[in-house]
Amino acid sequence: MLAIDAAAYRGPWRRLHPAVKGTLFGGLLVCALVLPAWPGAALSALAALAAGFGPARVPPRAFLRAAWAPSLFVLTGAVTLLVSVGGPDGPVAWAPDGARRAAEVSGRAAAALCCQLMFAFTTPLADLLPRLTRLGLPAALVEVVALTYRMLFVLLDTTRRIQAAQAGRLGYRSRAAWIRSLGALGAAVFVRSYDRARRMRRGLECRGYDGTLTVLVEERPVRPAAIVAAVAPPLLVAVAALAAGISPSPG
Amino acid sequence: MTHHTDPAAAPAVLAGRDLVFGYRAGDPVPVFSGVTVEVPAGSVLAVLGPNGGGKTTLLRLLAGSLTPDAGRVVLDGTEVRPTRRGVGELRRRVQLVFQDPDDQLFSASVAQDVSFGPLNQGRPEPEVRERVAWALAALEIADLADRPTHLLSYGQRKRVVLAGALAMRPDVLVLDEPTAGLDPEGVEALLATLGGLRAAGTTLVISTHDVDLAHRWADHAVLLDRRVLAAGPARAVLTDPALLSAARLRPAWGPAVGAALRAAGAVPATAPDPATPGEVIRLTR
Amino acid sequence: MTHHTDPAAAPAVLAGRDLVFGYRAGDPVPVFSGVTVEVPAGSVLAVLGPNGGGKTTLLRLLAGSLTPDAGRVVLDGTEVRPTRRGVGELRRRVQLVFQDPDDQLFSASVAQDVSFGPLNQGRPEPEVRERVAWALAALEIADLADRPTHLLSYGQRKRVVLAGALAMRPDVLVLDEPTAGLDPEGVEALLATLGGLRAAGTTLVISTHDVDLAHRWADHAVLLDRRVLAAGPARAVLTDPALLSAARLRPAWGPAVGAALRAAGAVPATAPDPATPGEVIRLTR
Amino acid sequence: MTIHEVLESWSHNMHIAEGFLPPVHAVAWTVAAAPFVVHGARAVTMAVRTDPDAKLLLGASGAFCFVLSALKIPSVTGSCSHPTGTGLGAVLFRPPVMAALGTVTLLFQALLLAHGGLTTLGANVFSMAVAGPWAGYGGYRLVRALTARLPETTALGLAVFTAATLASLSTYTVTSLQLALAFPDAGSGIPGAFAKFAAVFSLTQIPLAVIEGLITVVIVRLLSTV
Repeated sequence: MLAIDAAAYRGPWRRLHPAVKGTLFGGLLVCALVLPAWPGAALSALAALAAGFGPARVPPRAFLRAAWAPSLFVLTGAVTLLVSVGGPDGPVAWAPDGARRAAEVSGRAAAALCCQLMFAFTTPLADLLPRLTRLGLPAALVEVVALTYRMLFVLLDTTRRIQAAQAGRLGYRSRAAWIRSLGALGAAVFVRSYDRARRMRRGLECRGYDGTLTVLVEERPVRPAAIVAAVAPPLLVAVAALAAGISPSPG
Repeated sequence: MTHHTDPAAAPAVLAGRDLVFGYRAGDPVPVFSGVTVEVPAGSVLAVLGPNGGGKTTLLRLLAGSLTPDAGRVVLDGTEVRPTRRGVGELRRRVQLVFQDPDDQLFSASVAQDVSFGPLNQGRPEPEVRERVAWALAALEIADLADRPTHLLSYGQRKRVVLAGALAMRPDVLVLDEPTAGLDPEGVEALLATLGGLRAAGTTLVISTHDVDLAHRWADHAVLLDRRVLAAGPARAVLTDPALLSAARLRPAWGPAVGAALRAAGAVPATAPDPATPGEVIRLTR
Repeated sequence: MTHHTDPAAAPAVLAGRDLVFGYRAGDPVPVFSGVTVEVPAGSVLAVLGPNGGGKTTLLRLLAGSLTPDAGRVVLDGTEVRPTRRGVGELRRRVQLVFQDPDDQLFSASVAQDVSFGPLNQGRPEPEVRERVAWALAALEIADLADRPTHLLSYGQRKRVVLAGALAMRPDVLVLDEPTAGLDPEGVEALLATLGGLRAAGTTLVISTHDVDLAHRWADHAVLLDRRVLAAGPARAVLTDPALLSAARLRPAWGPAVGAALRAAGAVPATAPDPATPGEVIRLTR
Repeated sequence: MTIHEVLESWSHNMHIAEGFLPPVHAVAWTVAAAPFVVHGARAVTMAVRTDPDAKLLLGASGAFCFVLSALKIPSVTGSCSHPTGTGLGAVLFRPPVMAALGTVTLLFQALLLAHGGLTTLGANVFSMAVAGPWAGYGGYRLVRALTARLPETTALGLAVFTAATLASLSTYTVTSLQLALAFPDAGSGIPGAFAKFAAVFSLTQIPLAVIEGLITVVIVRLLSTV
């Protein structure tokens, strides 16, 4: 239903412990953010893409579609860095050093985006949420988050069907109709979400619900070898980028 | 694919040709492919098949609620163009009624909900009011007009949704599992109402996995399981056990019992198939 | 009220006596009143009636999901007290499966969801793990164990909910319209699974308005339309057209066809009623 | 692609993307948002402790917030954008709870839709789950106080419209400010950069905020009749 979510469940890395994927892509993300943008960010992006499209077999088309919106944000944001306003050179002028700054910012962000997306594309939220308690979050809060995740799909389904029904009766033909339809949709989905909560309480009571939603989480041990393998790429990227920074650049 | 030719069929008011859908979300296999159906004007077409076979998808494609990945939808002989205008015209003339009435009821009161479509069509207020009254009367729920939708029974909500579609004055009414969730009395009442619409000239497309219902009620039938397994006159398509089994459906009681009773001489050789168990019981009295 | 006595019936594992419910929200008329049912141990009881007749209400009362306004629920001969403890014990031993699986699935993972019930019963972890595996195997969905709930089909979600109920090892399994929304293949697969549970000694209560299903599958039947119209052995209750018509239900094909065929001499006078149209078709070959 | 379409696409997704903020800023905004989120999380935990049913209601509310922010609203040029939903959320659930629900929504948007990032989560939470709801709620209370004599329907409509529009606008203003602080203009510093970012936003965001306000009024009207 949501492309990233569906791919995360289907991918071959589904079985890897989230900590391993977190170490790999999180490490690369940190590299992209703190190392000199060239070649640090470029190497991080390369490593993330190689891991994602290689062994993790992330579907490239879904990846591109997901990357489209944030890339536009990054590009447009970077474009504003090219110009300077209200400075000594007139109301609007090319910013000194603007091109380099824009390239650096967008390069860094693009690399970070690759790392984030590859993590999202390989790690189902259902594997991640139960582990939030490890971060010190109260169990009750984690349960609310997990319920949100489950109900989101039920509600999303309802929303799409209501919207299709409205469109069938020409509810999105004019702007006025669109606003009216969205208002009706928002209200209907709100009522439905409360109805869902009520019905779920009824359904869970029969299964012994007493206020806590305890479930048995299958603990997969983290293999030390896997962690080492996951630490290696970020380390290599860091070493390579720092070495390139120390060695005198040609020319 | 089995195609029974049907010389008596009226020209198709609506057709889907070589429809393909579902190459989405990284799925390598489409929901269905190469689906062609014709909806003869003024008749009832039943679409049958197992769950997941694509019945709802086909209905939504025909009503302009989904856009095919490939193939064409043809309305009155003219291909529907995938523009705002083309799809708008298709949606106006072909009204889809979903299985779950709650997906289509989003206004506070019954009359308000039924007026949603005509208002969006930009009809003047007196005409909208007149259409709402007419649609509520056609479904025999004029007394519910001012009721809040969430206090209605399931059967009543199904009727309100149908009235909402009817108020658009469509040429074709497409109903996804119209009898699902109704009790026998509700089914009979709905069929009586639909019979009235059919007599008034509305073309109907219904999806179902109730072969008895389709056999008793449809003129034409399509068996669908990710592709068209058979299409043609309902009587021919729905009495072929091999075809039905290929579509993972159960044969209908009516024709099976009719054949057995005729063979046993319990009824004359020209007697029609019984439509309900009641008719069989009357025989043995 | 018609009561067919049933001398062969096992003692009731669960019973509702003079149940009244629905004197709420200013409604002067209750949903139903004076309802008495007995659920014989180790058998299948079908509750039939029109929509709005109170089938779901009765099932919820029997499973401790609602508290009656008057009357008693009796478990193994002992009245269930309306205390936390009494109701808790009832809910543990009588598991209710709702019609809509989304009412009972709260976890994103199938195995985690199924583990919820046994954990609430305070079972130690190894036992919970073993029960989850057993319940998933019993419903033939072991391969779905670590699939996300939201990517399952409707039929699969129904099975997961059933597994969740089964993992609590109830004595009685109460199923609200278990076949609703399933296609013929799905219905047969579910009935095969339920047949296995029944053979293993689980008592089943199902609600339906499919008289054919109940006739073919249940040992006992209750006709309910705001009160009990009839109760007794399924074969007796469900072959009486007058009773069925009073409950606003349609007669079943099976017994009607069986009687007609026997009368016509098409089958021996001692032949059983056909359960499916397929059996009738085989006769005329 | 025309300039306008680029601006539109930008406004589709006003969440600050992963890696766009310098690490120091990302950390600073996380620290700034933290007290509000902790306060909200505590409110949620308390509600759940006193009433077990609250857990399911809050889960449903969180799902509602996510779904709401995934809707598409029409914009001026015929393309579309997403509502922030923060004004409606603030009125329905109050700002503290909205801080918690908004954080969950933003986390899910980052991981399920790639809208916004993980390191920029703090900044996005501050603009969308803290600043927006509080501004909207403040506007709502103020208009309610000022219109106490008007008929209830009118007063409620005005207050809700103000809440939704104000919440939407302030969310985007804070985002512009966050970007300006991170990327001061070479010539005119932070004010110049703010003007630059805000000008780019206000072109599309003012009409969108008004439309979100209108939709929210319809929603609340319908809800108050149920």
